[in-house]
Amino acid sequence: MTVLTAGLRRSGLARIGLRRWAPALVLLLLVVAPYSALPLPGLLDGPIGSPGSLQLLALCLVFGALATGYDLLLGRTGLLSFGHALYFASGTYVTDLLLVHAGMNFWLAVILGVVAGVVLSALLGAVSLRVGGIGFAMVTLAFAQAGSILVERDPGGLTGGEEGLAATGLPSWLVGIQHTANLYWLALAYLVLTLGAVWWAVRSPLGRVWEGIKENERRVEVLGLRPYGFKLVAFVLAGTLAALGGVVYLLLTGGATPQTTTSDFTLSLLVMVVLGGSGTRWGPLVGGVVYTWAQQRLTGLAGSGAVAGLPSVLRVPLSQPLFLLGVLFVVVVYALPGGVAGLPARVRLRRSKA
Amino acid sequence: GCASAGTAGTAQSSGGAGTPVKVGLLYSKTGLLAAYGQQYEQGFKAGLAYATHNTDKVNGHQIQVTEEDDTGDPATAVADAKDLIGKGYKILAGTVDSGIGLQLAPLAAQNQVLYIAGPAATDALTGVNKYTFRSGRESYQDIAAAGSFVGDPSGKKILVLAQDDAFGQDNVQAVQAVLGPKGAHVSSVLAPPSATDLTPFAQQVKTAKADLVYVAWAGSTAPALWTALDQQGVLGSTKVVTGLAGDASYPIFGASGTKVDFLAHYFPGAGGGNPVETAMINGIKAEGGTPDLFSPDGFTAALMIVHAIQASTTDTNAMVSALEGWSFAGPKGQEQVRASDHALLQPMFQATLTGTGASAQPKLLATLPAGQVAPPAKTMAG
Amino acid sequence: MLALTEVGWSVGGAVILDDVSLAVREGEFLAFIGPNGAGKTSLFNLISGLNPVSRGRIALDGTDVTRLPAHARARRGLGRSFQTSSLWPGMTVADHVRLAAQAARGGSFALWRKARGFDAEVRATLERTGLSARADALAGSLSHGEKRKLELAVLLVGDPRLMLLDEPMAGVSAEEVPALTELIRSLHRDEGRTVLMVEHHMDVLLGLADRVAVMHHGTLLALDEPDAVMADATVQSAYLGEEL
Amino acid sequence: MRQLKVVIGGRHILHGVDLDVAASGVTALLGRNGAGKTTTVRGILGLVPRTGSVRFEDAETVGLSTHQLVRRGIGYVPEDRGIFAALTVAENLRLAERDPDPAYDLVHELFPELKERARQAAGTLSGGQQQMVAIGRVLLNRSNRLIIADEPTKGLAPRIVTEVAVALERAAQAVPVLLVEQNLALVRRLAGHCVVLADGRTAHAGPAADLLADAEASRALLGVGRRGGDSPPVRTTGATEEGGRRWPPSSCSP
Amino acid sequence: MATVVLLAMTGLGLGALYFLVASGLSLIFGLMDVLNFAHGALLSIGAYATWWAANDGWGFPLALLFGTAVGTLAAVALELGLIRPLYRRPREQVLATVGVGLAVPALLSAIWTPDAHTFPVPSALAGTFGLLGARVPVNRLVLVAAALLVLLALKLFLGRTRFGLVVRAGVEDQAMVTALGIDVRRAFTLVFALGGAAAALAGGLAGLYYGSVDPTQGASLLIFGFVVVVMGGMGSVSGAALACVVVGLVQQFANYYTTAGLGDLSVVVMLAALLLVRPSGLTGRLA
Ligand SMILES: Nc1ncnc2c1ncn2[C@@H]1O[C@H](COP(=O)(O)OP(=O)(O)OP(=O)(O)O)[C@@H](O)[C@H]1O
Ligand SMILES: Nc1ncnc2c1ncn2[C@@H]1O[C@H](COP(=O)(O)OP(=O)(O)OP(=O)(O)O)[C@@H](O)[C@H]1O
Ligand SMILES: [Mg+2]
Ligand SMILES: [Mg+2]
Repeated sequence: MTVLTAGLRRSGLARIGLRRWAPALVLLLLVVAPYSALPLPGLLDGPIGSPGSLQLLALCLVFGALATGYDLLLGRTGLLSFGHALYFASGTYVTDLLLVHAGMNFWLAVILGVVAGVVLSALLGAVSLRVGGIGFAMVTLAFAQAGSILVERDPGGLTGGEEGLAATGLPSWLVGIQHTANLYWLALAYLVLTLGAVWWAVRSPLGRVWEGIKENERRVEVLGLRPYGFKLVAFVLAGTLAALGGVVYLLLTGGATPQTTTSDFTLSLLVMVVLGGSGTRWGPLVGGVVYTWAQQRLTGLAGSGAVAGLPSVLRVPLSQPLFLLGVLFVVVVYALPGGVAGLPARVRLRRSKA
Repeated sequence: GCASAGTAGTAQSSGGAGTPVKVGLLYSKTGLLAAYGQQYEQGFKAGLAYATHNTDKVNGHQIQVTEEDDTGDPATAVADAKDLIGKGYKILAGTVDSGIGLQLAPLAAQNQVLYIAGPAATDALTGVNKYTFRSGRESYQDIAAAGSFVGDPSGKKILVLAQDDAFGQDNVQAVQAVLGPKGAHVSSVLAPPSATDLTPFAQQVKTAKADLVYVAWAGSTAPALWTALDQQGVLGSTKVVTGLAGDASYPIFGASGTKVDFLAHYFPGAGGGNPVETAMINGIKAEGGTPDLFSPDGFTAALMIVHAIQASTTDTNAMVSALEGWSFAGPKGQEQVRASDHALLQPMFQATLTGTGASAQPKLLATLPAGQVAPPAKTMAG
Repeated sequence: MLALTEVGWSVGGAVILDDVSLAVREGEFLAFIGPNGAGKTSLFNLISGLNPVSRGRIALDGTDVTRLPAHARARRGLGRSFQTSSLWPGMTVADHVRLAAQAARGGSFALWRKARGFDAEVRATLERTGLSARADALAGSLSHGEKRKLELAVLLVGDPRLMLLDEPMAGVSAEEVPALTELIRSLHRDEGRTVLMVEHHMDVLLGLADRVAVMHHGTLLALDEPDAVMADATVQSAYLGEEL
Repeated sequence: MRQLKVVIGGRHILHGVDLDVAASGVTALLGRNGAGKTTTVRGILGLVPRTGSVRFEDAETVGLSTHQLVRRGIGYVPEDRGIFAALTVAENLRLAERDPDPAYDLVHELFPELKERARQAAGTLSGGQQQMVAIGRVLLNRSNRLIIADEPTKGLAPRIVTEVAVALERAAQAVPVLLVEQNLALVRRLAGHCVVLADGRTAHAGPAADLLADAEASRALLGVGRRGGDSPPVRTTGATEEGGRRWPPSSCSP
Repeated sequence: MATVVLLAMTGLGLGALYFLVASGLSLIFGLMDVLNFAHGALLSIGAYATWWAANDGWGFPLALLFGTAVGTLAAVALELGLIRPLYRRPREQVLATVGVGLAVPALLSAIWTPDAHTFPVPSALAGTFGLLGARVPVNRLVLVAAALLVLLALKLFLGRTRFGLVVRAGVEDQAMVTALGIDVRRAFTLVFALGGAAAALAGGLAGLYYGSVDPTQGASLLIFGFVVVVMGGMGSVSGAALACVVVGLVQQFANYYTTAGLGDLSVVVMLAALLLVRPSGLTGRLA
């Protein structure tokens, strides 16, 4: 209130301007990225606008958005769900199944895929939210495992089991290497939508109730608010965003794969969120992008000539991307409390101390 | 610099004399299937050296091979493939994992690049589209080879023991399709893929009293399965057939190895020492590698690529035409790319293990000619 | 306004409250005293709906609310504070009050609205409870006494007609007790709210309460005018003990 | 000889507090809400990062970790009671045992409730009962050489307050006690010395009786204090002008 | 009949394996509130160490001892290096264990390839014995015996020493425990080491059970470990034991008698149903 406004005034208009416009600027840069032939050696394996780079960037954006949506549960409402993969996968698989087996119109399939996510998250959320804490985590895990087992079992040869199901009947502007930019813009649009939805919700009165639930649910109840309904809204919103993400992912990779239904997938979302900084505005996004980038690019590093030339004590572990990824987490967790998003504040703190 | 959207770095290959031809090799360098990936890669290098007479050049075009690690993850594989295709690669090869192969095949058709799948065994890759070929065997050929052990299948009871997943179900169906029409009674015992205790299933197999048990098993529970089969007295009382995997798997059978009959896609020496096989084995060993189960898949892929490049360096359709119907001497013997659906017709083998534990070695029993184990022809999908 | 008929509560076989009957008139100030563990807080928990009653009925404004959950009772104008401060440690003081205001005024699902708002109310409430200077502090970093005041502020802004105060004075510094007493008095006397209050500070209670309820071992021992209660010999020996 | 001197400057909450705990008897630490009393005692125990010097029995203790310091013989009743909610009452007490022969008889005599409820989860106790556990944990160890009690009587029924006062008085005959308290009647009865904090600074130190007897001084130090920022102090209204001084005493009983 | 006997016996064996996995997990989760995702890694370390020693010709009991010791050391290193500095940040603790859970199997497969290695099973444990017409593998008995021993040891540890109390209190309010003059860190390290020892022991015995070791074994057992820990009521060791028996039997019977092999599904459905009916698990103390 009073103290806050005073603080803002002091920090100077110039910085406010920069703060406010920086996201717009970044967005603009992201929109025009496909036109750029600028190489980012080390970061990307080719110029920004090349199909390979765009594909990687698009994956990063999708996971950044997914993590942001997941954090709606974890960081904003304090709900630890181990079953988020299910809603993502429902978007992917339902759309894919409708396209492949029913030969359905593309847009209709997409819409039904998202609707499946809404319905599923509403139904299962309504049940899971009857228990709290670690119980909630385990019930969501149980549902997701059931989904995962179902997909792997390949009922009636529908899902393709462990081999996955390549999509067919995609519109021509989404297939082919020359259209990678379209996929990229799609991913970007999904990200913007997710960020917008999450911020909007968090900054609305609803967001404050979520915060209250996160910190002390019983106390919220005594104020006359029923936490269950608020939590369900968060759950369905997150589930819907995840299903939408699943659809975008389907288009991006051209098929559904059972890996995305597993608890490991949810776990990686959790890691992204904490990596970036749970409950912060940009943290989950940054975490998702960094994680995805590292996962894709560390394979390049692990297989690179630089590693091959090392003595075997170093070479053997370094040639395993998962090892690098694991160590990277540990280091980040250790060195960056509060995630990447907490970094600027820490730097500022250190500077002010000095 | 600027470019039209999403095309930066896309090389327009000119195809002029002396321009290099770029080949992308996708396989698991790390992850669960890394060992198979390595066999494939070593075979590929040896094949390339063999087919180009150690020059790595075809008609003056240098062949540049770029290797990418798909880590067993389809998303990574697709990203890598798009990256390569974007950079102007017209030829992709590889992958051990059927799931990845099935995701890469549509990419090949969409972008009109040549794709030669690796050891991925799923029948679904056969006839999937015009641009997709395979350099290895498919499940059907395994099963046909297994069926050869019963002699005349008419009236025989055949039991398939497999995991209840796509791979296992495919195997059951294939056995039914291969041996059913010949009068065999085919039944199955399917265990959940995640089941860790296989004793009850072994017991179920035992009580079924089949004439032939065909075991189609993948994954880390294989040692437990063989122990259970042995403990419950299945081995020895029934003829048990399974596919022979890589040399790391020989000790898995423990003492029971000698009681099992194997169908083999390949093991060193299966080709009977034909000149191509000898060249492959020597080539791999010269580079410090070990010839194994999937060496021929890599080797054959290199042969096919070189053959395709001889037809054209840029025109994918010309490459496809050159490969369709091509018949050649491979490490396993005489092989042929069937024109109608791109199945790779090849001989298969019957083998047995001699010695137990670490000293177990396969021994060739019989060679099944390509025609005897050929999958039924499909029509090309796209 | 509030009526309890033969209310009882037991957990795991132990009877904690037994047969409590009580009627509170609109605008009344009822104080609860009793030894530690007598069941005062437990009774508040039953009235506010945090724990389900085992026996008996609770009626609010003539309607039976026995089976209603806590949030539904709160919407009927019942508000309470906690003996052990129960706050949102990661939220600022101002946000506490704002959330409570929002809960009381509705519109929590109003996605189209900004979460800010209620500024005037928040400011006034903080002023009233002496917390203005701490508006932007996180609740977790408050001192004990400040937390007690915040408890009260959260309750106040909800504008409940029936207030349950559980030891609001415990740990408030001696010098501030009078001001706080005054505040509670005005809530009752000037604003006409019905107040139920547990407090061990006798002198504070005596100046405020219309009636005093004495609880002991989960039962209602006496319910009478303050003076009469204080004169009671049992209360003397069991609760007050000798003078310091 | 027990000389305790504290200078703490953690997070600008305390801007240098000096305080001596008398070698015997009760030393009271007074001050209004937010003055820094709790932070001071937590600083002594090393529960908050602090700088400065804390001497206990002539040895510097700032470098010691809390458990080492406590093992030298400090009993602590924390302000928020610090009970372990998921553990039973008996387990809570058992954790606090440091003596080979813990004084359960004393504790059970003072708080018979705790004996009856030994197997109840401490989190389900009433507020006052929890406070009893917190005090009981300290009284369990006869070997204490300093007791620090942060508002030990808060939330206790008047009769129990008196009993705690007696217990503290008895304890103080053998061990020095540092007592944070809002109940001035209790302070008057127990405390030999007192220290008043305001705004994280020592505002006054001296014999307790002198301070409480001097109406002017006690109003200035305990009645109307200024605190952080420039917010106006909460006004004490006319009706209760003298509340600070008059409060609990005689009106407790008719 | 023989089938039912066989299913029951092997189901018990499976339950014993789950209990061995869950015991350490339950100890650490119940006392320290850390959902230890590195438990699978510790299990794998124990399994590989046992395998390595057994291959070296040490004899099975000695090899198992060695494997357990190595796992314990790894757990201590993990606690001192990663968990301890993060006491105040529980969520990060979990994340750090996730990192370790990723890195260790990758490291194992870098050193020993991702393939399964056969485990040298001593011939005394390789056979079967007849029971009511069923041929029950001997090693199931070893597992059940080991599980009972571990259960007993844990009960004694929790009942007879103050460590369990200290750690449970420390999780609630670490500062307060130190303020009672107790060195909470030592207790944490000890408990973590015990959890690691249990994990490593489970790893060694899992090698015996599967007849092989591979880098993913730990992770795949871990998920059932979590399930039984939660079903048993977080942190209740006897609850976990009960849940293990139930899960092992149900899984074994369901796998066998339902065509699609619904064993896993029945377990997760059971978990969900149980939690919805009894959120505190089978024996859990209600918070
Ligand atoms: N879940 C429970 N299990 C067992 N006993 C309980 C439970 N909850 C409360 N109690 C007991 O019920 C009694 C009443 O507790 P309550 O908190 O209502 O007391 P109180 O009158 O508010 O006391 P205080 O003045 O100390 O706050 C206490 O003796 C307490 O130990
Ligand atoms: N961790 C913290 N972070 C920020 N401010 C703090 C923290 N702990 C205490 N403070 C602030 O320091 C001041 C002194 O707090 P302290 O708890 O020592 O007061 P106190 O004298 O014990 O008050 P009370 O009588 O209310 O218990 C308060 O204004 C409080 O808000
Ligand atoms: Mg109470
Ligand atoms: Mg205090």
